[in-house]
Amino acid sequence: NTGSAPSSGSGGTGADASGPIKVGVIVPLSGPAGPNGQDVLDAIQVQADVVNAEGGVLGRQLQIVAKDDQSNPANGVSAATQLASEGVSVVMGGWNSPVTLAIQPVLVRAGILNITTIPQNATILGNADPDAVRLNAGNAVGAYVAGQYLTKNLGAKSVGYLLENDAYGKDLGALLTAQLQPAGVTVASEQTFDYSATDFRVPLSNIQGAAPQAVFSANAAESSGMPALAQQYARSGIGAPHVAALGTVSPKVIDLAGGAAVDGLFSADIYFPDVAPFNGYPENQKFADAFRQKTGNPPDKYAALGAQSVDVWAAAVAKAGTLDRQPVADAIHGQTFTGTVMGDVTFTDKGQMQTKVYAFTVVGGKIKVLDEVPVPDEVWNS
Amino acid sequence: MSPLLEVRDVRVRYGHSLAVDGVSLEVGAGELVAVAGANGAGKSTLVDAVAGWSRGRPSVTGSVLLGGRDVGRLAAHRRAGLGLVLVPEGKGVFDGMTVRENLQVVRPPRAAAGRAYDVDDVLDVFPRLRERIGARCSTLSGGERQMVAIGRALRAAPRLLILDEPSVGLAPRLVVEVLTHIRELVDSGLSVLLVEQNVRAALEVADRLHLLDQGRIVASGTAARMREDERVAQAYLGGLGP
Amino acid sequence: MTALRVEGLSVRYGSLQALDDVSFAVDGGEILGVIGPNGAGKSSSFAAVTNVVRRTGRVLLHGEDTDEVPTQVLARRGLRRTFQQNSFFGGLSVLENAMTAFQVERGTGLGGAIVTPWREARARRECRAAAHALLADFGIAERHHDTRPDDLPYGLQRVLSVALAHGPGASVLLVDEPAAGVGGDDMRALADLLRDLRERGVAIVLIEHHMDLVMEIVDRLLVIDRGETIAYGPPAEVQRDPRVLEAYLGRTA
Amino acid sequence: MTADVATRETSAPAARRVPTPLRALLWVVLVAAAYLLPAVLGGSDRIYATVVLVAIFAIMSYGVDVVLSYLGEVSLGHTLFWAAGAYTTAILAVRSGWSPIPALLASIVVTLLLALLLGLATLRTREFVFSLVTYAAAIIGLTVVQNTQALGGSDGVVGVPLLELPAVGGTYVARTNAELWPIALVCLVLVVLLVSRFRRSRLGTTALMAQMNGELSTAMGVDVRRTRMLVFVLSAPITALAGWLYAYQRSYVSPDLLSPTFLLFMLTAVILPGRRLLLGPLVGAALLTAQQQLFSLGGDADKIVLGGVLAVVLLASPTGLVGIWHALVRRVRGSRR
Amino acid sequence: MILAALVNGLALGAGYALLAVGWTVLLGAARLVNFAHGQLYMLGAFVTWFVISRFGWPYGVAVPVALVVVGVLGVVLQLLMTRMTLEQNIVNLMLVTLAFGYLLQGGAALLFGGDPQTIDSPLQQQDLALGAARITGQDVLIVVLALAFYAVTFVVLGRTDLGRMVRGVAEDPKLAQLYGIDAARVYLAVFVFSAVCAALAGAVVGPRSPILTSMGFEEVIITFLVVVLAGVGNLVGGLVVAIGLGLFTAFFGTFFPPAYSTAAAFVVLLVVLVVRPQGLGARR
Ligand SMILES: Nc1ncnc2c1ncn2[C@@H]1O[C@H](COP(=O)(O)OP(=O)(O)OP(=O)(O)O)[C@@H](O)[C@H]1O
Ligand SMILES: Nc1ncnc2c1ncn2[C@@H]1O[C@H](COP(=O)(O)OP(=O)(O)OP(=O)(O)O)[C@@H](O)[C@H]1O
Ligand SMILES: [Mg+2]
Ligand SMILES: [Mg+2]
Repeated sequence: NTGSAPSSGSGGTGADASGPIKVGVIVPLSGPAGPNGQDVLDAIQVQADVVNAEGGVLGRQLQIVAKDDQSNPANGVSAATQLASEGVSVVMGGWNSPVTLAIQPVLVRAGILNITTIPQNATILGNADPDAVRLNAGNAVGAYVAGQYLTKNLGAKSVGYLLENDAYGKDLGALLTAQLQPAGVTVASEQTFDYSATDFRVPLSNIQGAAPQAVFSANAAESSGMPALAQQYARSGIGAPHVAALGTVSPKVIDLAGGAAVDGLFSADIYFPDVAPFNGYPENQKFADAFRQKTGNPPDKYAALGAQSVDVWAAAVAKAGTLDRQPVADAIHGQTFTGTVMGDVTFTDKGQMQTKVYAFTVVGGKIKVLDEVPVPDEVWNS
Repeated sequence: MSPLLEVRDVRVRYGHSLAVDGVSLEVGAGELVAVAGANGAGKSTLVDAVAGWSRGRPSVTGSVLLGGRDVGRLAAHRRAGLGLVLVPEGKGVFDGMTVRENLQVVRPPRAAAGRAYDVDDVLDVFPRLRERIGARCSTLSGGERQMVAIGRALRAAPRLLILDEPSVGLAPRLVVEVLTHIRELVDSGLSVLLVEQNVRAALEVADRLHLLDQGRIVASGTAARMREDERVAQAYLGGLGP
Repeated sequence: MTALRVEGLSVRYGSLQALDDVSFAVDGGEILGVIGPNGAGKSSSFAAVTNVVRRTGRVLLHGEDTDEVPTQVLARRGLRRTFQQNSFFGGLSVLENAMTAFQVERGTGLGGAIVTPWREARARRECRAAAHALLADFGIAERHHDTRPDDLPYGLQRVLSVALAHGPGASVLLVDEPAAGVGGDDMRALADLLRDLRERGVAIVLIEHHMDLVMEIVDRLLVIDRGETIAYGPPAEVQRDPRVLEAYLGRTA
Repeated sequence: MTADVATRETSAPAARRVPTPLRALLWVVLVAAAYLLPAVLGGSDRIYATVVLVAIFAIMSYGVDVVLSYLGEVSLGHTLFWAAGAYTTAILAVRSGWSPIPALLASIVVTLLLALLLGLATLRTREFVFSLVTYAAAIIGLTVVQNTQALGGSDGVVGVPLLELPAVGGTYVARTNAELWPIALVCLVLVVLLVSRFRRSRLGTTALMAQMNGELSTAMGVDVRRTRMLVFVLSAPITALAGWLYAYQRSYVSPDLLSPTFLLFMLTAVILPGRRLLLGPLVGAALLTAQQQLFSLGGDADKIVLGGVLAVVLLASPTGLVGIWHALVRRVRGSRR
Repeated sequence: MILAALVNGLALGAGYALLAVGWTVLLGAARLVNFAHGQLYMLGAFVTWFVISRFGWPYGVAVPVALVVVGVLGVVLQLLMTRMTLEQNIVNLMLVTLAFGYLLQGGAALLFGGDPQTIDSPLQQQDLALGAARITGQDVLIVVLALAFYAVTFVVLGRTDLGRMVRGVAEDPKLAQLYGIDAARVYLAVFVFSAVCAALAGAVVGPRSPILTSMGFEEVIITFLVVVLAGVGNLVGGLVVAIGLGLFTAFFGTFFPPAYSTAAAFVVLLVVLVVRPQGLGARR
């Protein structure tokens, strides 16, 4: 009795089998996260060109179709519907988790594979989308790394928390505490703030009051909140070392925070363009050069993940020999990929990409990579 | 010498209805000219047009000369600045302000303008206001508001004072007092254009009177002559009804 | 039983005693005039009787005590008033203004409007008719029906406010200076109007400064000065009262 | 009559002369046409998604319209009711497996309570104070939702099931937007009906009176506060209904429901076409949604477009698009003479 | 601890105050809710940044430039709105300013790009330690400016003819004309003043943290709070409430999760307005 049958079939069959393969990208291209989204998009485009130059996928060229989600779920959904109706074979990208969570059902209904490039929220895997693929390291890893560093390297006995007051921050806090308690480390003070906060004088003076031996911060607002936090922390006169959560300190953050002003800040990440071992991977060099050519800047972690999503998907399609959602997903889950932009990576059965994680600190306003922090499989799997 | 105010062939339209239909009149220096007429005759519309002011959206044609200068194109506040001061019909005060503030808010008089009253002079004219000087006008009685409105106009140092039915809402005794006082002002050199329903009272004080009907002047003349005029007589001077 | 009986009515605004122990009564088919200098407390007495300001003293409407009865309820019980400053529903045409007077009572509730649209339509037609009747009754011509009240000639505006106040039929009508700014024929018409309402048995309290009008139509006269009663009785007597002459009329009257 | 009142500054006199039976027929035709529209436009999922969203957003806006047009107050708090409807539905459906109809009833109850509270809070406030207090409520709502894990926190609630309604032969399941369309359309029609009846009811009239002149309407027997309260409370469930639909359509609710985006949408949808028009909010919602879904130029450009259009229209004619329309009509008529 | 909270509160509050002063006057005088206020604030900050980074002019010069630019913008906006303001069509005014906000934000995003920027003010680098508490020279500047602006505005509005005119126009623009007042010009003056205040707030508060073209929303919220709590058009109240709000945020954050302080402040607002719809400082 309804108007018409479901219009959107599976992504692969949706498009005509001869022309270019449409690759959908959903990232914020406006608003505060706009520039980040643009970076990711550029990286994806660059890598797609690389792939195309090498003959494309299944003998067909890749064609990137990008949509702006304006960092809000509603627009994300309409972007997804739009891409579905344009017959894309896969959707990659994403910046903040709610958007990804919102587009998952749409893409599942439309039968299109979704590769989550940046968001790392726990509920992305194994919920609305059984075939979800997530590249960025999640909170479990972040907490583990931070825990290791605080206890092993810094040997802190009491830690202060500065947490974003949302799923990301609270999650991270809880997981970290679960690590520290057994090691006999106490949480001296836990301060929470809004994602949009840029003035941290109040939580900082509270931390100062509690006088912990080290401070852990989780602030994902890299365009304003995190730089402000790093800077204000550095000037707050709190002696304790500041350990920022995995992936929250990009070169951009350091610049905004005033470069050398935040020397001594600790953090960890999964990619550095021209540091061993990454500068040893040919794919990475190829990508990094192309990216520099296009944008004039070295790629950062987000860019690398963007390229990585293309890399992984292309490889998976080649392996599966089809564009259809299920086989391609199966070709990723639990599989290992060699010679990607990020070197050799393995995916857990749930679809989480495992990579190497390196701790680093800021010296003279530049990132100085310290040693790798090995992360056991069960952490990646959790 | 040319009269202080000269109104030539003023027409005022509200949409399609013609409220004032080609009125011309003059007010000489030190003269009190009254305009009377039935409700809806167009008195307020006329004087509003002279002051370049209206709450509605009328379209005005014709010319208004103040001391020989054409002010017809000027905005209301400019005309006020030149001493052409109107006390409109009905609400003529700022409810939110105290009596004193209402008397103070007026623009400082221009050189061109006439004698300026200070606040105390006004209070001498309306003693009742002394007691209420600090009160918000929203709390004033109808008559008290009227007093404030007139008082404020005097403060503006008018050369020509236009009063649109100043006696409305005033107690009979006060009506007489106010009109008498206005007469005194006129005798001391002020020029006044007075719109008044209460023709009997008006004729007591006016030099000349124009009778307005349906936007046209139907009769004009000196107060003395108009008292005789039977149109005026039967329209206004007789008591009420049968 | 007296339509409206007021005993020892007092109102104060902060330090100002606007009304002090004023009593009066008015019956159906009667007009009580209220006069007094500006600021004497006349309008305040209306505000007090209709429970708009807090007051002391008793007010009996058809023998029932009206303490604590909110204004709008009093209005529905037939105690209605006009305002000294013209007051209308500016956005509505004259006719629509008149209609509201009836729709408050006879309009269809939301439920009714949904389940029985035809009833709603009928009620609306009735209100429309009633409004036409009301306006005709008060001599507001058809051609004015579609104009906005503010665009009416001032005289008609006063008449319209009385019409709105009377609406579906007030039993006690408080009229505040209806003749203010009204003259000549319109004044005469107004006088007839009030007389006519009196004939119909409405109890009218009339505040007015136009002595011609007052002396001509009122049955009794109450004079207030500075919140206190200074005279109460037949017009002729009151008019001769020296205090009234001094306080209100002035020598000229 | 109130309808005339309601549409006075806007509707052309011609609109009124249509006899009632004919008008009823007109409506039927209109609805039928609306139902077939997406199929005519090609019937792609994207088209259906768009029309469904138009319906949902229109319903959402009607809630604001009732308050804005009849109380003359700008409510900045209706996102609260919109979110309340969606969240109640989502949480009950996901966590407690409630079916749509009970979930809808629950949503309505919840919003009624919220509206009652907010109504009491704003009982004595007017104009911008009213706006700001309602806005305060929305902000509080946002913060609470964002920070309460029980409500899904900043992630919101994932995995809202498909909308299933009992139908003649078993149940009707809305798997796609195409299958959701009839339901959305029915809801929209019902809401429009409700609003049109409200306009002609006593409540509609008294609300208008209270808006235009409180003192006078009191003197004429209107209980101003009660009226304001009733209208405000009535408006809430309308917006909540939209929230209910949206929860199923998006199958995911998150704090973004309380973001200014939707707030601005509601207001613009009501104001842009012109206030006190029965179909105004629908037209507004259609215009805005079409622009965003079909002709989007990306976030920043969209902002400029939306802002520009709104500003130009309002500055050109205080009564919105309809004012411009009538001006044009008059122009044309004039030139014909 | 307490001292720190006091100092922090003062520093925050002064910022709010500076943000709100223009709005208070505008709302009191023109009964105009300017939803674009936040965007004017944003522009104040960005123009300052632009002048510094593009022409390399010092901060001290960049700020006045920003004020002028935004002031001119204010003139344009108000001229567009004049008729609407004279007719006191409050609902439409809200919507139009909202639209302006949109335009400004979108325009700024295209003009300055979406990247976060930092305004480097020399004062931002100076640290002063008061016992446990620390404040920057910038904070001091903000406090001083806030107090100065309130003092001046207060005197002008309360004591001068201009002030009375403004209030007269606020109440009845048409009538004001008969008092010899040019309502349109008064509106213009007031609007430009408030625009400049917003810009100034942006220019001096901006250096505290990275600035984005998308900012401004939070700022409007805070301004709402201050202005409404203070009672529409009440200046002294505005200052008191703004500082009070700063202290509230600081102290609340000291004892509860700072994340909830905005919400808490709004709860206070709700309660106050339920009890006193006219706000705290309103004349009875
Ligand atoms: N704003 C307006 N819009 C349309 N018509 C108007 C407006 N104001 C007045 N009129 C019409 O213009 C005519 C003259 O009105 P006006 O108020 O000038 O008469 P008036 O002599 O002042 O009456 P009154 O003595 O009652 O004040 C009336 O017919 C009235 O209907
Ligand atoms: N709401 C109020 N607050 C304070 N004072 C008030 C209020 N209303 C009236 N007053 C004062 O009370 C006194 C009586 O006012 P009221 O309006 O009753 O006078 P009135 O007899 O109607 O005078 P008029 O004939 O001029 O209308 C006046 O001095 C007035 O200033
Ligand atoms: Mg008149
Ligand atoms: Mg009175």
